[in-house]
Amino acid sequence: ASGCTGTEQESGPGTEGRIAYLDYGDFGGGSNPQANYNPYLDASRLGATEYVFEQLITYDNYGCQAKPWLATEWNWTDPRTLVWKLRSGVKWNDGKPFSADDVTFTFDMLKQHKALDTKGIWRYLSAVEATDPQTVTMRFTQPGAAAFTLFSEIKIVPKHVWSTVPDPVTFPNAEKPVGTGPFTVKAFNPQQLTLARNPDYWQADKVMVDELRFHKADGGGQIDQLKLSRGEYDTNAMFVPDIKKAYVDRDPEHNRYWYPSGGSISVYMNLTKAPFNDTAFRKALLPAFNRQEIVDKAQLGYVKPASQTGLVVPGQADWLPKDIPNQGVIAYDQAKADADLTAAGYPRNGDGKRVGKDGKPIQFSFRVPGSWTDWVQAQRIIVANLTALGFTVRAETPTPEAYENDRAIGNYDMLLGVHGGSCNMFRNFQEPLASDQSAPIGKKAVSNFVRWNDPRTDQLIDTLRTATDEAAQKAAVADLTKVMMEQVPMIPLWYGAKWFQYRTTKAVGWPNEENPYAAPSDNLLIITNLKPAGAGAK
Amino acid sequence: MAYFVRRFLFFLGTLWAAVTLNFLIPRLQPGDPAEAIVSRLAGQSESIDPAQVQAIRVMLGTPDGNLFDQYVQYLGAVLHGDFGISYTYFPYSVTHMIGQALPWTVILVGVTQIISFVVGTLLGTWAAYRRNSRVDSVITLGSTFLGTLPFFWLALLLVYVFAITLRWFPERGGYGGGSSPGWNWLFISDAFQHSVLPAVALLITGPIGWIIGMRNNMVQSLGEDHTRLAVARGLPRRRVAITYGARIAILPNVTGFAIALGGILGGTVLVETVFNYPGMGRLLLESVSSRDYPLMQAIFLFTTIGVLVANFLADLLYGFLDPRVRKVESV
Amino acid sequence: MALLEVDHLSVTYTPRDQPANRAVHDVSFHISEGEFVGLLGESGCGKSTLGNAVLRLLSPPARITGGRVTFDGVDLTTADEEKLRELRWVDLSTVFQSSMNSLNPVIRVHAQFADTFAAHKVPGDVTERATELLELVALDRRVLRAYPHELSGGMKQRVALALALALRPKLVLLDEPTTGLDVVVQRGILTRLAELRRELGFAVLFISHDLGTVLEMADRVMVMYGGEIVEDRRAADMLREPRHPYSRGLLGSYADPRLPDVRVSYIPGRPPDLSRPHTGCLFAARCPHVEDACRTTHPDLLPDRHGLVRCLVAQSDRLPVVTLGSADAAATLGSHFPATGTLDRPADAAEAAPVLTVTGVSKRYTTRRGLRTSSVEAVRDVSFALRPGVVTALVGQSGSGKSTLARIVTAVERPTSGEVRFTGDDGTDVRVDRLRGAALRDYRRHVQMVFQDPFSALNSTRTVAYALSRPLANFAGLRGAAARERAAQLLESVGLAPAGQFLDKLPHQLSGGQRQRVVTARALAPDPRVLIADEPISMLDVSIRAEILELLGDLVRDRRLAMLYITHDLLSARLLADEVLVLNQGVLVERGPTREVIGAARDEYTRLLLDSIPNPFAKAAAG
Amino acid sequence: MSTPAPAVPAPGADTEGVQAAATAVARGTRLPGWFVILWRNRKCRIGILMLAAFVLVAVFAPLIAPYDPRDDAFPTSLGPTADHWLGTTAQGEDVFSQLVVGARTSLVVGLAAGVLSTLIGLVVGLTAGFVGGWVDEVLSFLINLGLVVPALPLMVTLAAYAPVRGLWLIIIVISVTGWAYGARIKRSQIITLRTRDYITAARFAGDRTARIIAREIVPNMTSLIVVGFMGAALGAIGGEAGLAFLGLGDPLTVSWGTMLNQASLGGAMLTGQWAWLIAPGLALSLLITSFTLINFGIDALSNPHLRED
Ligand SMILES: Nc1ncnc2c1ncn2[C@@H]1O[C@H](COP(=O)(O)OP(=O)(O)OP(=O)(O)O)[C@@H](O)[C@H]1O
Ligand SMILES: Nc1ncnc2c1ncn2[C@@H]1O[C@H](COP(=O)(O)OP(=O)(O)OP(=O)(O)O)[C@@H](O)[C@H]1O
Ligand SMILES: [Mg+2]
Ligand SMILES: [Mg+2]
Repeated sequence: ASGCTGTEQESGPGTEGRIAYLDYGDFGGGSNPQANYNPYLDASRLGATEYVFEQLITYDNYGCQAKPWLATEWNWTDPRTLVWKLRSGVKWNDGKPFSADDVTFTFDMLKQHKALDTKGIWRYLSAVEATDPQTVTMRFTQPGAAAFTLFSEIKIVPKHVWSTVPDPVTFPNAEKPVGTGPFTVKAFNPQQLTLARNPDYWQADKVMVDELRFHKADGGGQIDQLKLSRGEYDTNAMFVPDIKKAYVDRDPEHNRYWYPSGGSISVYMNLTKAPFNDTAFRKALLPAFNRQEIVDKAQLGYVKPASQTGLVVPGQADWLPKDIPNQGVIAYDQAKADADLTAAGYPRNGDGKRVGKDGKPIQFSFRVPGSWTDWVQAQRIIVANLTALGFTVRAETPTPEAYENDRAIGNYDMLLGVHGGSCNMFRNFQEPLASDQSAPIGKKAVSNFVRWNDPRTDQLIDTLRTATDEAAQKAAVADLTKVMMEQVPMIPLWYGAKWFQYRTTKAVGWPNEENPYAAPSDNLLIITNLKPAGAGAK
Repeated sequence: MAYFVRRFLFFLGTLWAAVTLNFLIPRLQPGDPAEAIVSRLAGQSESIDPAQVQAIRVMLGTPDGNLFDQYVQYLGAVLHGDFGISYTYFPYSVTHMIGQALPWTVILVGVTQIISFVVGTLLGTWAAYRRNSRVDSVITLGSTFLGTLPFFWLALLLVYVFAITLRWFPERGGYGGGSSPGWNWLFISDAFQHSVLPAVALLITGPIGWIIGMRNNMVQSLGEDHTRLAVARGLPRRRVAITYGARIAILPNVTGFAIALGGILGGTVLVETVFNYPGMGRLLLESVSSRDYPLMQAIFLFTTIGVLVANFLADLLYGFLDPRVRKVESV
Repeated sequence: MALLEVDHLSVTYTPRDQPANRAVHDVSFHISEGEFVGLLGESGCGKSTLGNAVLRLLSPPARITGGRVTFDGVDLTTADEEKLRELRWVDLSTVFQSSMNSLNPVIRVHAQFADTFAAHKVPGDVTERATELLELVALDRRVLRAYPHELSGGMKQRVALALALALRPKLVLLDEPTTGLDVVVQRGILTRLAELRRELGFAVLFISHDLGTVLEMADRVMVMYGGEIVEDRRAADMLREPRHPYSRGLLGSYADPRLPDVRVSYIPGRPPDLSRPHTGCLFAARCPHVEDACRTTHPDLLPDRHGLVRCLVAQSDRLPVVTLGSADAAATLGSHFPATGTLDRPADAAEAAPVLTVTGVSKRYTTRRGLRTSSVEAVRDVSFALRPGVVTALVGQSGSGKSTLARIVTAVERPTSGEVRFTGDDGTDVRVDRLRGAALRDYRRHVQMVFQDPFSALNSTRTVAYALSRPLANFAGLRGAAARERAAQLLESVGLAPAGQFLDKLPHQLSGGQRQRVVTARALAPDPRVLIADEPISMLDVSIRAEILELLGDLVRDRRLAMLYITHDLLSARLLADEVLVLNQGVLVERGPTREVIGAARDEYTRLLLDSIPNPFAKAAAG
Repeated sequence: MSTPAPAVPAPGADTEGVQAAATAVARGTRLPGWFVILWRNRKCRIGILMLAAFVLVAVFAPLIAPYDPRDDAFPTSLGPTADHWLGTTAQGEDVFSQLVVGARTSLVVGLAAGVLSTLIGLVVGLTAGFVGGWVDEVLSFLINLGLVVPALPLMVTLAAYAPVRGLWLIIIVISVTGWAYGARIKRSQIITLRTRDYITAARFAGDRTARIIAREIVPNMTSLIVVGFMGAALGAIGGEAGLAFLGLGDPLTVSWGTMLNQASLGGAMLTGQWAWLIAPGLALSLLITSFTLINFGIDALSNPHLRED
């Protein structure tokens, strides 16, 4: 299962003033990737699917703006009905026209094969119909606003190819995958994946790159870092220690990076255990953590301290109630934490140990996966912060698997968890806080690992799920941020970073802090925004 | 006859136990493959999408029945050589994945093992032949130092010096992005270039065991009476060293070598990891870390059978090479 | 000119951690063409070292520190490797002491012949020549295709001999070529060797500590002591009248068991430590004829009555005259004791009730070799009884089942059929072959074993006191100081006095004879009623043998032990035992009072055993 | 005719000779005999000196290390300077202090895992070899299984079970996966030992099996046990580093393996921090070399041919 030999092209201007090729980083598929362009096999598909297949809309995942893509318009005719107007003139890269049949076929296929419905869209949908060749009507089982962002992630596949496939679940789509996207697969071997520009692409004029070359990486190890620093990648997305020295300084004019914030990384406390079940206790802990030190030391300053609201600031600042000071980012104040704890009924004893309501010193464990070194680093700071307050904390470092398992079944005292950060506000709050995502201790919770169980929160989340208008959504989010601030189901510390490095020697127009038109992972948006470097480049 | 039947039954028994362990070990590990896959995709700083986990769970299918039923099924499948579909490389079959990785490992590790053995044996022979001379000291001390270098570290340095700084060799992978696997010259020379550094790392650390073993055995056999008698018989020195020293000294090493060859099926995890070499070791590490049960089981099974068969053959081989044990029951 | 001339040769071992050891000191002798010279001496006196020096086969830390070896006009001490290589085997070949191990184990016999021929560019068909050579030593040509391990010890020895003669050398150096071999087999090889020498006419330097053999075979005998040659004399003269007290001592420990009156003697004491400087005669400390001058003046090897001797007393003719081989010979030499057979047996011994009765015992071993299983009937329907105060000797050639019987009697192994009964003091009767667990331990309180090999019977990591304390603790309940005191008594009872000196020693700090005594003392510790001694002296030097035998004899009589004495050495059986059982291939072929069996054997096999004993005296008497 | 113990030139074959020689050697000195033999061997002497140096460093680590190895108050990713001889890590920890303290970890792991796996191997090997019969069959079966079951997944599994990935876990994991080889060798050794006369003699003296094993047999296997221990310790030290390098170690302990892992993750190559990358590897290699050199001497203990005169 391999493509034909890719010819090595000399760098230099491509045809018609386009960039001949760009070197990209990893293309997924594990350490020994196999040709697999089935866009629904998340575990094993190759990165090429991002460029070969397209979806109805794309999202600017930074600014959380939906952009028309294969659909030019959409309309909620009622909270349970969504009507899509499809773009005309779009062709599959085998020359066949794209139509509403393809869309209904795709969604029906996902309905039939639960294994392919990786976004869980059929949790919401009840039917998808092609009203005419350019119109698709979708019906939802309940108000469907919360599902909208998911459409930006569901790739549309051609009916004329996939309807002949006996089992789309085991279909690797290895030979000449047919899609509507800007690129086609040119060559593949497990070391390199080469994509060629699709000249018949519906917005071909915007694609200024003739070829994308993806290179098998060693998972962000030293070699890749070195190659990056030597300018062998035009863009990559990996962790680089000391990026300024190691990358930017090597070619300050061209080497850039931008690390927008992702989800919040928070202290999860087991809310079924004392003293974590005491709101006053949790609230008193808010200023206990030195978020800035974690950011600087453990995260090398690449990220920002997280807001207690659960939102990602400043990206999602619009959603914040105005009365929250400092956007909800809580400053480190050990003295205040000390005083608050004492006030909450957790004084220090004669040895300086903090005691619980039962008068015994408070002891608990704090875990992070041992192989995640930056978290281990953060763990040291967190444990030091807590120890300074008189707690006896055992630092534990299990394997990631054991960690995740224990977290899911609630077998822990305190550990770290990730939540939020997406453009789907419903998911951002529902996953960590909704009681239906929880489970009794000993059973696996879906995502509410702290086991937050609060009717009001559930109600707010429900509002968020059903509200199609923005005002109502904002009101619900504002109330949810209050829950976060007042009741402290968890304590966000810092934002995970979305790694993104790029070079402007060949191409310009990458998203960055000044021009954050897309998140680094919004491949289609970026590729249609790149321009050859230098105005005069032929 | 009874003896051989018993040895063979013993062999089968070990095989069965190993196969069973291979079934149990992955299942004793905590964690669910679907979650493992999703969290690997998501990375450590992103939240996990429960829907995705659910879908993947459906894709992988829930195993039928209880552990015992699964076990019976597993045994049946193993007997048919059907190892199922890999989780990480879905929908590719385990057999396909192993088929891809095996040649790399077998060639890289096999060739370096053979070279290590040959070089080690020759150097060991030379050292024993020139015992207590400068040659001896250089060989034993030098190989001791080189042989004890942690080879993942050595590999890193090699990469840094010869691939990154000097750019003499590619820094990783089994072959370049420009060639495609096949029996063509371009690919073979490309693959060869890629194999140089890992091979060097293995070759620097490989021969020490053979050198020391050979030297010590040979010093011993050179001190035996039959060697002294050979000298008394006026045989040329070289002939004495070879037929009376090396010929006997090599015997214990041959068994060790056979077993080492059996072990190559498992690849070398560390070297393959450092060099991103597409062999069995990396496949194993990946399957373990992503809870790819079918793949893991199959790789365990391969390595286990490799070692077992090599052990068995080594016994037979030893009996063949060393006339002394042909009649004697092995321990 | 003599074929081999050794001139003031000295060899020193200089190990890095030990003091230098002058193993061979100022040795001179010569061997003429066709001459058969024997080299005699106790273990460790430097015989092999001398042999290796002659062959230039010494390996570090040994070094020739003086003198010269000239062979056929060539100075071997200075010859270069290539010259030596040409000479070796063509003119000068050897059979090693450990000839059991001197064949390359991984190549066939044929290849070892081929090797030899190739090394010296001998043309012709290897197989043919090798077959001829094997025929010389009475081996079948099939042996050529065998690997060494497929041959028996005797066959290997004969192959080594054939190999040594392959290039028709002028001198063959034989270093104890028959040690470890069965008496009967040994006899065969030596007879063949004598014939070959007559046919081929090569000279032989024959090294051995078995003086019966040496004296019987050699034209001339040299006796070594402490790295020096102390006497050099024609064999016949040596037999008639050895002139060095040491030679006399050696010969005194030897006698023909068939004679009606057998007496032996032994030389007390141990050989000198060659790493220390000595003034005077090295033998002075052990010599019964020592004079003051001996302690200060080192004697030279001087001509004396058609030979050479290194003894001041002999040189000044003050040595008493004796004739060996007669009963009174031993009288003048050190300690001595007569054979039991010559003593009056305690009247009641024969009638005393047996303590141990063996009835119709058989033992079958099943062995597996590759695919085949074969079974050996090691012991067949053997019956006998042991009585208090009586020594019963069990003799037979190697593999005849002696040790198997010992193991059955001591309940280490169970017989396939038959029974072993033990009668306790109180008259209780035990079926030994059914014992296990505590009962077995209890049985061993009464039946103990003296092991054949004193080197392996003592744990080298444990002191003498520990070894002795175990049976005391287990059987007598003695611990601590009490056990130590009893251990000391035991040591003294076996003649290791003062005991304090030995208690805290490790086995390697003891001589073979001392170890054997410790082993004996341990066997005596539980105060057993039956003692099984499995070849307790076969590993020892002649002079110590006699000492141990005397000790065992005394014990039996003093403690009224019942003893089974296992041996293939008829002389010792003759000395120690009251009655003899002869075992041939597991079957008892003859039994009776010692003197009757040995003096007038009825069974053919017993006679074969007797004939295998070298008998220099017969030769001396004849010519 | 010796039965083959594959790949291993029957260490400890001539134990009795050794003891004799050893004591003979030591006569006149107050040092134990085995030590004198070891010391006499030049390679071994170098090894002993090197190991002693490491031990000293490990013992006095807190005094030698200029800083707390986890103190990250320094500038990050420094090259060697006067204050930080080997520079600082990407987190701003002093590399030299980590190197010094890491010696401790490696030695502790080596010692503990060496002792543990030697013990397991000894107990299993001794029991199998001495008791024989079906016990032997069962234990041999276990030993064979231990030899063929892939160690890495077993390690991962074991590591996955424990909530804390402490040093002890690593030690136990390494021991549990590494005992089989030693057990096998000890078993064949004991099979040759158990038929010695002095064992039978001990039975005649009324001793019980356990005592015979402990008092008569084990002392005769010392050199084999020591060789086995050295081998196991050596494997454990390398194993810990390898595990740590793969990210399977205990991230909270400072060891050379975790240092290498962190140097690798922390971009030591990228920032050109040679010292950070080379020092732990070299230290590891020197420590292992010292063990290997000492092993030469131990081989000589059990094999007189290897004693260099
Ligand atoms: N390798 C050695 N290192 C030190 N001393 C040795 C060595 N080999 C032999 N010796 C010593 O040299 C002396 C002579 O030994 P040699 O082997 O020649 O005796 P031997 O007369 O042949 O004895 P045996 O009858 O037991 O064979 C002995 O005292 C012995 O301890
Ligand atoms: N454990 C055993 N298994 C198989 N055969 C054995 C065993 N022990 C002894 N035999 C065989 O039984 C026969 C008698 O052996 P045994 O050891 O009793 O002879 P021996 O008279 O003591 O000989 P030696 O004088 O050589 O000590 C021999 O053929 C021997 O090969
Ligand atoms: Mg000798
Ligand atoms: Mg016997």
